[in-house]
This record gives sequence, structure tokens and C-alpha cells, in this order.
Amino acid sequence: METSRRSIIGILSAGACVGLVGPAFAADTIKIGMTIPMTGPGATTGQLQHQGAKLAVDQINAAGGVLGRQIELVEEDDQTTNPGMVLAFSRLVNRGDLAVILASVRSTQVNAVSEDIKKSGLPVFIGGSDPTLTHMGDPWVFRCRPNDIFSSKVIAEFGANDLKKKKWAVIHGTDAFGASGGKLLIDQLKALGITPVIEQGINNGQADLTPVVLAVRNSGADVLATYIAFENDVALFARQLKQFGVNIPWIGSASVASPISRNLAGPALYGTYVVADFDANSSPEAKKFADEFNTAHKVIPDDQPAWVYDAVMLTVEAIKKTGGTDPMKLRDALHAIKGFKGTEGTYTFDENGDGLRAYNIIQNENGNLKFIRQITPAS
Amino acid sequence: MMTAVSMRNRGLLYGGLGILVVIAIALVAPSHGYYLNIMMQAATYAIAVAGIVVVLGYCGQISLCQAAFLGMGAYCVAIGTVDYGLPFFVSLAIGVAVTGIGGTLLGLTTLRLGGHYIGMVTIGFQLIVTMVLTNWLGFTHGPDGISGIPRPSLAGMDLSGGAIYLGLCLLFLGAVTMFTVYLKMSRLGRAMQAVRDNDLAASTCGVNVFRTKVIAFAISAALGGLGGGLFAGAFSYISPDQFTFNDSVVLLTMALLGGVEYAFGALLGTILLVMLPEWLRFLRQAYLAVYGAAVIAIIVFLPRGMWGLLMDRYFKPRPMKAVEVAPLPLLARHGVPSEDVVLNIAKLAKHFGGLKAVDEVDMMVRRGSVHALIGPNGSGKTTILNVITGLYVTTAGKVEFLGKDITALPPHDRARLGMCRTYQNIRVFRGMTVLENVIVGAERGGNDVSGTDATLERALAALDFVGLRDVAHLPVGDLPYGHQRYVEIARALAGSPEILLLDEPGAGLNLTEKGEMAELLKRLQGHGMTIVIIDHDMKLIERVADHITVLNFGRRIADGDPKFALSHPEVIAAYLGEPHRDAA
Amino acid sequence: MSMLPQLLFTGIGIGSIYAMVSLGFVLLIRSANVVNFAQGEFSMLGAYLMLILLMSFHVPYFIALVVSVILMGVFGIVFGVITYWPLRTRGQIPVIISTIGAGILLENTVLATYGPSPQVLPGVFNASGVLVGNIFMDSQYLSIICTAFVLLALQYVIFEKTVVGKKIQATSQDRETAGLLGIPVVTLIFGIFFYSAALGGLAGILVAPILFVSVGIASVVALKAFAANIIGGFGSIPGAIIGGLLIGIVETLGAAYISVPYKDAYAFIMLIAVLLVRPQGLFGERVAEKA
Amino acid sequence: MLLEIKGLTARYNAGDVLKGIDLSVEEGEIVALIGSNGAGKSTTLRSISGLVANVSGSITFGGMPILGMKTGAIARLGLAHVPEGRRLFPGLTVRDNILLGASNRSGVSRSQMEREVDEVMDLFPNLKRLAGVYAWTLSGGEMQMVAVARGMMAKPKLLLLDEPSLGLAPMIVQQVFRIITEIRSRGATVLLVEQNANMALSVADRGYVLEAGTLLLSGKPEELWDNDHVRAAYLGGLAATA
Repeated sequence: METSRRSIIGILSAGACVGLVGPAFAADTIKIGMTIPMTGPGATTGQLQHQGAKLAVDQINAAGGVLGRQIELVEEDDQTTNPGMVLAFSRLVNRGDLAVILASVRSTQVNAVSEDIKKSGLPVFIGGSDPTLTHMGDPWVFRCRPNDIFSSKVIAEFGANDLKKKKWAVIHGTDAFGASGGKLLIDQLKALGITPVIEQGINNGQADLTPVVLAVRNSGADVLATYIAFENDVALFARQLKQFGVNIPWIGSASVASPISRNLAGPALYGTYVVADFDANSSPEAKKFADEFNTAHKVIPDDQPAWVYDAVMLTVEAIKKTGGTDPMKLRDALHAIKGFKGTEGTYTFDENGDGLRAYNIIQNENGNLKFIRQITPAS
Repeated sequence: MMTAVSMRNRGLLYGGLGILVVIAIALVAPSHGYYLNIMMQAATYAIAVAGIVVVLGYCGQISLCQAAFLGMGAYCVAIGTVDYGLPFFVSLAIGVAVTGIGGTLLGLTTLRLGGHYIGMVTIGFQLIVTMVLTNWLGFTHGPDGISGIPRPSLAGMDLSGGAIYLGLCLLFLGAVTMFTVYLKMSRLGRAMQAVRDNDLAASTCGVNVFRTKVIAFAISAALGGLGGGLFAGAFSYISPDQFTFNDSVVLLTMALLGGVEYAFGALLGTILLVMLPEWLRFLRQAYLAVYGAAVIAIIVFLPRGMWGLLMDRYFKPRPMKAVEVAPLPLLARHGVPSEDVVLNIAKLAKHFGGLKAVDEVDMMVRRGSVHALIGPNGSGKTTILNVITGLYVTTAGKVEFLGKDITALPPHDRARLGMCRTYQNIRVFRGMTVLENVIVGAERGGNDVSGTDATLERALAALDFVGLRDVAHLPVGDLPYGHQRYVEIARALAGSPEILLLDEPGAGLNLTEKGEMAELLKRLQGHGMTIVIIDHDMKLIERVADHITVLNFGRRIADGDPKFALSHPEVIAAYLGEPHRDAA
Repeated sequence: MSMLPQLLFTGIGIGSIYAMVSLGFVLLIRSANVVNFAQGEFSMLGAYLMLILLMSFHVPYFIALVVSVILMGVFGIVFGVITYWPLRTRGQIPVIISTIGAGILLENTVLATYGPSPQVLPGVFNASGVLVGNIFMDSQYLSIICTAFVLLALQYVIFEKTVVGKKIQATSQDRETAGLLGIPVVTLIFGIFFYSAALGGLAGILVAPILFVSVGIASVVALKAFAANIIGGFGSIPGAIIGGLLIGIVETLGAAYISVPYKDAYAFIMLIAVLLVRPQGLFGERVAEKA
Repeated sequence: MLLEIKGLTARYNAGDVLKGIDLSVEEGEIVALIGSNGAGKSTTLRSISGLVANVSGSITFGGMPILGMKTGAIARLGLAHVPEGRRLFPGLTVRDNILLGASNRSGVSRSQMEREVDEVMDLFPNLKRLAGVYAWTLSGGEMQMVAVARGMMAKPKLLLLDEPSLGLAPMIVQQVFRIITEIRSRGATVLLVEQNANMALSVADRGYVLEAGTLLLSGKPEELWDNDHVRAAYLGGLAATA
């Protein structure tokens, strides 16, 4: 009995060592922390983010690192949940050896750790596009994507001015991203004097969207705008729209153009317009990244690997400028960055930590993405 | 009494230790970061898991919506503090109240249904709560969740620091754990366990089964709400996806892993399952798979959870110290047989579909008499007992007890009036000790004793009476069959019954044991106890009965003193069949 | 133009999926008293198996279909051996928990092995559907509805007309007595594990062209199928089918005429209503009064 | 010796229910096992059929040790058990219930089985009339007849009958016992458990008296019947005064 008790304690403490202390690495690398969803519904994007960051790190390291030091990625799984995010983030902070942290694209997860970001004392890059994330008076937050005020503005302006459509159908997810995007878009349309003929929220992971499709068809809308986060929902919606003969122009948020959506939906997405913060043809930097990413992973990248790639590059830029990894100095260096050409666009961080505002309009032309033009909305 | 005192001492010891641990943890806890988050998560979850211990561990009702109550509590605190500017503790109290009431309503509407239905309804409730939290934008802020939830201050003291707030959570957790431990040893807790182990027997011991289940549900929900409220303060941000069905499953697994019957088990299980995914992080993508496998392994190899394993290993039940107790007061107040009719049934009928199990039976039991009910197998004897005690609804006819028409009363109200019984197929509370079984009997509402010490004394006296005092500390399942019968009788006697109904007390006993049983019945008779007895052993019946009613095919075929009843030609025919001696 | 006929078609299509998965549930409940919370994962696994056979081994469609359904059946037996057999004497709740654990294990094993991206699985037919009157009939829904009804008929014949079917019914009604008569109870129970996993797998293969192949399939179908089961009557075979169809139709009509976001709630509101009014479910067996 | 039991001890969690029973049945015999409620009669039959987990001692059937074998395997050796309380399959018809009695025999064609069902039903009055109704709608006596008929479909070398008279009206009881004698006349061997001692002994060749898990007596029916202890135990003063 005594032995078994001891062995239990032994096992427990061994577990504690492995889990809590973590593997030790050489101290001379510069460490970049990153929370990504390795499990749960967001694992798809997690993988792309991992690949994007890895590409940047490999390139830097291959070129001799920064300040002569190699860069190392430290990843934690956020399980695509908020409690998972809280723990993953605090695990990273607790290490105490990180230069910066790359946090989530999911706005709700960023919300979940917003207090921890404040206390962390590290520059934290985020990809969540909910505008409020950078408006909480936290100087440590840096957003590497244009927020949804801009995307909704671009959708509204493009639809109303370029396509000249007045009868709008607005369909959005009921998750945080979809709900806030939908609301912003309706506000932007209102500003243009348009009230959508139909507005409808849909839950993630539905088996069928026929009622929504029929409602769109019956509403007589002549343009469709969507904020739907998950690719399988986009693809299902697209296919059912086609089946019921709804062929009105569709302007969607980024996921409509993602490789996964295009793979799943095939021809059903042909002709759709997408507002994307990333497009391979929007700039030489984007083109270069897309080619390199495609070579490495056999996938045409979307915004998910792109913003992470940019975040790593911005970090490197800041480290070069400050000549070290002091978080406070890095933070100030990042705030001082002006006109940094990244894959997502040209970064100039404002006082809130928003680095970008331009969105690209792209169109799905028989499965390939065609860059139409970049719109930089006036604020 | 010794046991009560030692239980209390142990409780105080645990409590004291717990507070020390709280202080120690609060002193060493970092003010923010990973460890603090882990501890806060464990502490707040553990409070909700304690709720599962109450509802599933104690009361045996499966609830798959604990995360919904966790969420409701969290949202009450979040909405109360952020949107309405209420103080933290007021919001927390509202959260506990809302979940308590919610649990009560859910319980009231569903707990009359059977086991897996409750599981299903609670899943439904869980999903609906998640949906409302996600979609009621105007109130819950929708999927964005609510951020900036403040931590409390009390009497000018700021409790918002990480370690201090953790200390607060741990204090709540300590209090909840103590409460859960004490609940198990309380009258209510015993009633819950009795319902879990055998709801029929519980009801005839005077336990209002339905109400007990609802209370367990309400307590469980309120604990979920309390945990949730503290959770909201701990993480200052909540959103609907933190309170989904999967989280309910995780909470349930925590309880089962630790040991669902034990408050400390819940604690242990919660800590382990909060830590397990963390320890398994080195497995990266595979760790949730390993977690799933671990859940199966735990259920297969640790049926009573980790704490159960520890208890089985290191906490052998110890015999109780001998204490003098007054002999069992058995109705000396009423004394001798009299013409008073204690129980009167008239034209009683019970039909099952087309089967007339009991058909227009009249029977009158006089005070102080031993009234035997005999008849061949399947003649309706046990059915009559079940109708008398209220387990079956009467088809027609009337049951009067102590001059009162009780035909429409539920079993526990009949027990309250002083009707105690035993069962043909023994119905003891298997998860409890011999003493606890008997205490449940002594705690019958309407008994002439009340209070912990008095009921304990009465239970010990009842065990003395049947000679089982020495094994009082053992789990009742460890006793041999015959002794379990005596436990049932002691349980009935501890309730100081006005009438004692015994269903085949001699069944399965050997000759010696039967002799002892007859002795016991004789002693009861000598004390003036009014008894209705069913048995097949005619020797036993002849030794003790004052009056016999004979049944066959649900009908009364003879009624009178033993000599008359047993010599009745119809009785002989019923018992012996048509003599076929020539055939043999 | 009225949407009703179209919605009914879709509702029946979705409902047929719930009904098929629910049927697997029911059979396990009836034969082994196992409430299998991993039934949805069977569908997910079936879809992945099919995908692997089609894409990696280039097996022709119908052969791949047969092979994956059979493999799923074999998997069902393994599943039974691990999650049910050691716990068979310990009552319902431990088995529930172990199947939940198995669900987590399966989902994350697949996630870790095949990655999170949803994949495209071709359907039975190449055409996307036909227009009948003004109802668009999705070809995959048509094949689901047909399969569900063929299975229903087949199951009726097997259960009501063959001796094996009668033995299965006997086993579910009184396992001990079935054993006494020499009915190979254990073999039959594992046979049901086989069938129920194969059925779940088939449902997954049929639904995957609509929902795509991803680990998410499991949760979409499983809980609804479970609710269907209760609404129809716990353990009733016709109940599972009618319950499944009912949920499919009610949630589709509810989404169209009441509210889309609360679509998932209708099944459970219906469930609670049924439980309150008629606890044994629509087709539930007579609850005997005699204990 | 068709069935031979030696030192059979059975235990449920509450303790020993059988304490070393020796019992044997020869081919062509009807053996009655009598005793009061809870004496262990049903447990004896359940132990023979492999339904009791915790048993020791030895049981041989047709010379083959069967203790520890699976219930189904024992049934397939030609041992049919008609359990206490009839235990029909309530959701199956009378005909199907009887049909399933043949589950222990292999290689019987469906049509052969159906023919046998008809033959067996002919043995019982009125059973044909009930062929299509669900078992749960039957009365107790009808159920008992279906249960015995189901047992006979097994073509058993040994038929175990547990309390066939339980809850039946005297007329029906006599009918059931007539059928038991009929079965014997067709060469079957029967081990009969009964509380109705008189009835059981009236058809049996030999009897055993079980009391609290031990065998008290055994012998010819007359011997048992004349034994004062048996009379007293079952009838109290009743038989004496009768």
C-alpha cells in the first residue's frame, strides 16, 4: 500500500514536471509565443496559422536570424474555446521568456484574455476583426488585420456604388464574428440610406439551410452580403443557393474566398465577390508570400497564414529597430512603425493598435481568385 | 452520542484543515497568470461539481445540464454587475437564487419521470440555455459574451486582487465542501441516499421521494449557479460557448472520476480533470483523444472514483464504541390488545388491467393484535400490503387507519401516521451502513423523537432490540441475508410504528433463524405492538397470530381466530389442492 | 409561391438522417440497454472511411460503400467490447459515460490523424438534383430518403418475419429468458453493435456529401437523433423513425416560419413537451403499472 | 443418471443461498423439489441453467460437467428451463413465443419448426385460438401454458419447471399438472419446483425437500407425505386437523 501511494505521487509529480515545466531550450533564441486552435472547430485555421508563422520563422532563420539570434515559435493549443484560450495564453505569459505573443483570430477569445493581455506586459498581436478589441485602451494590443468597420464599409460601398444594388439580403452567423459583422454592415448600409430587405442569422454547423435560402429568394433581394465564419457553412449555403436558383451577386466576408470553401463548394461559389484583407495579387509582397507558401504547403494561402506571417515580420522589424527584445521598447517601436509593407497591406499602427484599413475586392472566377481592386475607406 | 460527536469532530478537523489549505494557497498563489487561472478554474468548477455529487451521488438522479446552471450563475453576475451596476455579492446572490429556482422548476416538471428521461430532458434544457445565451442579444450580449466583469469589494475591502479573489473562491469552495459533507450526514442527505438506493422503501419510511429529488436538484442547480458566479468574477469575461453540453459532460466526468458519492471526491476529480489536459499538452493534437481514453479507463477501472478507491483502501469502517441506550420504547403506552380498530379496510380492490389481484377484501386489525394474512402464492397478499401502504393506487374500496380515511394518501404520508413495513424481497438502502438504514426509519416524520441525538439513540435501541448493534457500522450489503431482514425490521421499529406490516419475515431463513424470528415476533407481541404479518410458514403463524385472514385469488376466503381459519374447508382446499394421494 | 412543399421535402430528407442514426441508437438500447452517446461518431467515422477508400485507394464508389459499411460494423463490435462489455453489469450511467469518453476519443483521434479541414465526398449521383413541379429535389436527399425507407422495410422484414429477428426482439424484451431458451444472446448483442455501427456509418456516408466530411458531422446528427428517439418512444423502432422525421420537418418549418437561430431548440422544446404530456413518447411501450 | 448435482453451493451478495446440495434426476423421472419461499428452490434451477454467477460444487448433465458453462450452451445440450413467473416475451405473439422455444436446436428448418409449433399447441386446450395475440394480453393460466409449450419446443432431455402453479386457479393448476404427466408419458424428464407440495408430489416419482438452502429430506412421495416434519412445515396444524 505504501509503495502504491508513493507511485501515485510519483506519477502525478512526473506528470506535473512534464506538463508544467515544459521542455527546456537553449536560451539564446528569440521566442515568439502563439496561441492557436489545434483542436476544436477552429483547428482548420489553426493549422494555417501555424504554417504561416513557421514560414516566416524559417525564412528569418535561414537568413541568419535577427540580431544574430534564431527565432523559435512556442505554440499552445487554445482548443478553440475561451477557457482554453485563457489557459493557453497564461501558460505563454508565465514562461517569462517571450518577446511577443500572437493571439487569436477569434474576437471572443481575444475578449476572454483582454485583462491578461493588459497585465502581460508583452506586445500581443491579434487577428480578431471585431473593432472593439482595439478600443479598450490597452497599449499592448496590435491588430494585423483591418477591422470589420472597414470590411463592412467596403462591402456596402462596393455593393451600392460599384454594383448599384439597393435591395440587400444580409446573412450572418450568430457567433461573435457573424453577429457583429452583420450589425456593422447594416449600420453602414443605413448610412447609405439602404435598409436590407432581409436580415437573417444562422447557427454554425447546420445540416440544412433551405429555409434561409428560400427566404432570400422570396425577399426579392438583388444582392447578398454575408458574414459567415466557417467554411462548411459558406459552402453549404452556396450550394443550396445555386440549387434554388438564387443567382444574385454575393459579396461575402473573407471565408467565402478561403481555399477550403472553394474546395468544398466548387462551382457554387463562382462569381462571388469577397472582401479580403489578403489577396495574392494585391501587392508584390503578397504575391511573393503566396508563392512561397504554396511551394511549402501546396495550398494557396488566405488571410489566416498571412496576418501571422506579418506579425512575425513586424516583430523582427521592431527587434531590429530596438536592438533587443525589451517588451516596452518593442511596443513603442511597433507603435512607431509607418508604411511597413506586409502581405496584408501597408502597416501604420494608430494609437489604438490598428495597423491596417484597406480591403481587397476579389472575385471567384471559375475557382480562381481574381483581384478586382483595393478599397481604402475613408474613416 | 459518540458517533455524532466523532462525525462532528472529523468534520471540524476537515474544515480546519481546509481553511489552512485555503490560507496557504492564497499566500503562495501568484497574483496573476497561468497557475492562478488554473486554480480559479478548478475552484469554481469544483463548486459546481459538488452540485453533481448532491444530485447524482447522493440522490441518484442524472443531470446533464450542470454547465447550464454554471452559465446562468455566471450571466447573473455579469449582467448584474456590468449592465445594472449591482454590487458583486448581490448579483451572486441573484445568480444562486435564479439557478435554485430554475432547478426547482426543472425538477418539478421532470422528476416524476424515470432515469434516462431525466438525462434527456436535462440535455434539452442545456441546449436551450446555450441557445438563449447565444441569441438573446438584448440581454445576454449574444455570442460576444460580456467582458469587464468586476471583482467584488466587501465593507471597503478590495477583493479584486488575484490571490485574494482566489482565496475568496477557495473559502466558498471550502464552505460548499463542508456543506456537502454535512449534507450527507444530515436527515435530508440520508433521505436522498435512501431515495437513491430504494425509492419505494424510502417512501414507506416516510420520505417524500418527489420532494427530496426536487430539493436535491435545486441544491445542485444553486451550487452550479454559485460556481458560475464566482467563475465570472475570476475570468472577468464570459461567453455562451463556455457553458455548453460538452462542459456539462466534463463536469459530470469530474464528479465520476473523483467519486460521485463523496464531496472530497468531487474536489479531487475536478482538480485532476482541470490538470489532466494541461499535463497532456505535450501530446499536442492527441491529448484530447488520450483524455477520452482516460475517461473510459476511469469508468472501467475505478467504479467508485478515486476517492472511493482511497476510502476502500484506507478507511475501513470501525466498530462503534459501546454506549448505553435506553431500551426501545415499544408502545408501552398502549399496552394490551383492545377492541380499538387500528386498521380497517373495506371492499378493497386492486386490478391490474383485467387481472383482479385483490377483489373486495375486508379486513380489520385491532390494537395490540398480531394479524396474519395467509394464502397460496399469488393470492394477493403482498398486493394488499402494497395498497395499504400506498405503493399501489386503490382501484376501489377504502383504507382507514387510526380512524382516518387514508385511501388517497401517498405512502410517505401514511408512514407519517405511523405505518411501517418490511418487504418480502428485502429493500434495504444498500449504499448506507446498517445504522444509517435504521436512522432513516427513526427519522420518520411524526415519530415521537426528533433531533440528531434522540434519533440516533432510537436507532441504536432498535438495533439492540434485534441484536445487530455490533454490526451497526458495516455497510448493510455486507450482512448475510437473514440479518438484512432484521435490519429492515429494526428500521421499521425505530420509527415507533402504530402498526408494523411484515411481508414474509421468515422467507429464506433456516430453522434456527426462523425460531429466532418467532421469538422476536413474540417479544413484539408482548410489548403490545400491532402487527400485520404475511408468511408461508404455518408454524410461525400458529405461534404468533391472534387473528388470521385467508386469501385466495384475491378474495377473502376465511377470516377469524387461527383455529377457525385454518380448519376452514376452503382454506384446506386452497393450500393442499385437491388431494391426489391416489395418484402418487 | 408557397415554400411549404419544398420545406417538407427538405424536412423529410434531414429527418431521414436523424431517423437512420436514431435507429442505431434504438437497437442498442433495446438489445443491450446501452445508451450510446458515440452514435454520431459512427457517422463521422463512416464518412472518413469512405473518403479514404475513394480518394486514397481509388476504390469504385459502390464497392467502397459496401467495404466501409462492413468495416464500420466490425468497428462497432470492437466498440462494444471496450465500452460496454466491462460495464455490462454496472447499470446505465457508467456505460453512458464510457460512450461519451469513446466519442471524445474517436473525434480527436480522427482530428489528429486527418486534420481539421472539411473534405468533399461525392454523392451517389452526379446530378445535383431534379425539379419536380416547383420542388427542387436534391439528389443526395433523394438517396437518403430512399435508403432510409428501404432500410425501414428491410428492418421490418428482418425483425417481424425472420427467426433471427424474433430472437433479437426476444433478447431485447427479456435477455435472461432468451438465454435460457438457448438464444445466443451475446452474439446477438454484438450483432446489434455491428449493425448499429454499420447503420451509423452508412448515415454518415450519405449525409457527408451535404455536410462535408469533418469531425463536426458527429454532433450535428447525434443529439437530434437521440431526441428523435425519446420523442418517438424510448426504444421503439417505429418511434425512432417517426420521431426523426418529425424533428426534421418541425425544425425546417420552424426555421422558415418562426426563427432560424432557434432552429436547434425546436427539437428539444418538442422533446420536453412530449415528455410532459406523454412521457413514454409517441410510440412508447405501455408502461406496466405492476412493478 | 441424467442430472447429477453434488455439493452445490450458491451465493448472492447477501450470502449463501444454497449450502451444499446433492440431487439427482434419472432419465424418464419426474422429480419434485419442494420447500417454502426463499428456501433456494429457484436458485437451484437457476444454478443448473447457469444463471447464478457465484456457484461451486459440481453439476453434470448427461455425464458432462456443465457448471460454469454459458446459459445458452447449457440450453443447447437439451435442457429447457421454464422460469418462475412464466417470463414470456410480452411483445411477441403466442406463436412466436412458442417458436423461439426451439432456439436451442440447430439445423431445424423453418417449416419443420412451424409444424412442430402446431403439434405442441395441439397438446393444450385453446392455445391455437390464441396463436396470433401478444403474450402480454394473456391471463396467468394461458401464460403458463405458453411457457410450458415453449419449453417443450426445445425437445428437452430435461425440463426444469419453476412453480408452474403460481397464481393459477385450481382448475388451471390441475390442467397444468395433467400436461406435466402427459409430457412424462412422452418420455421427457422433469425437475419440478413447487410450493404446492401436495400437487407436486402427486405427479412426481421422487421428491426433495429444501429448507433454507439445505436438503432436509428426499424420497418417494408417500414417504415425504407421511413425514410429520413436511406436513408441519407446509401446513402447520392444518393438515393435522384436516
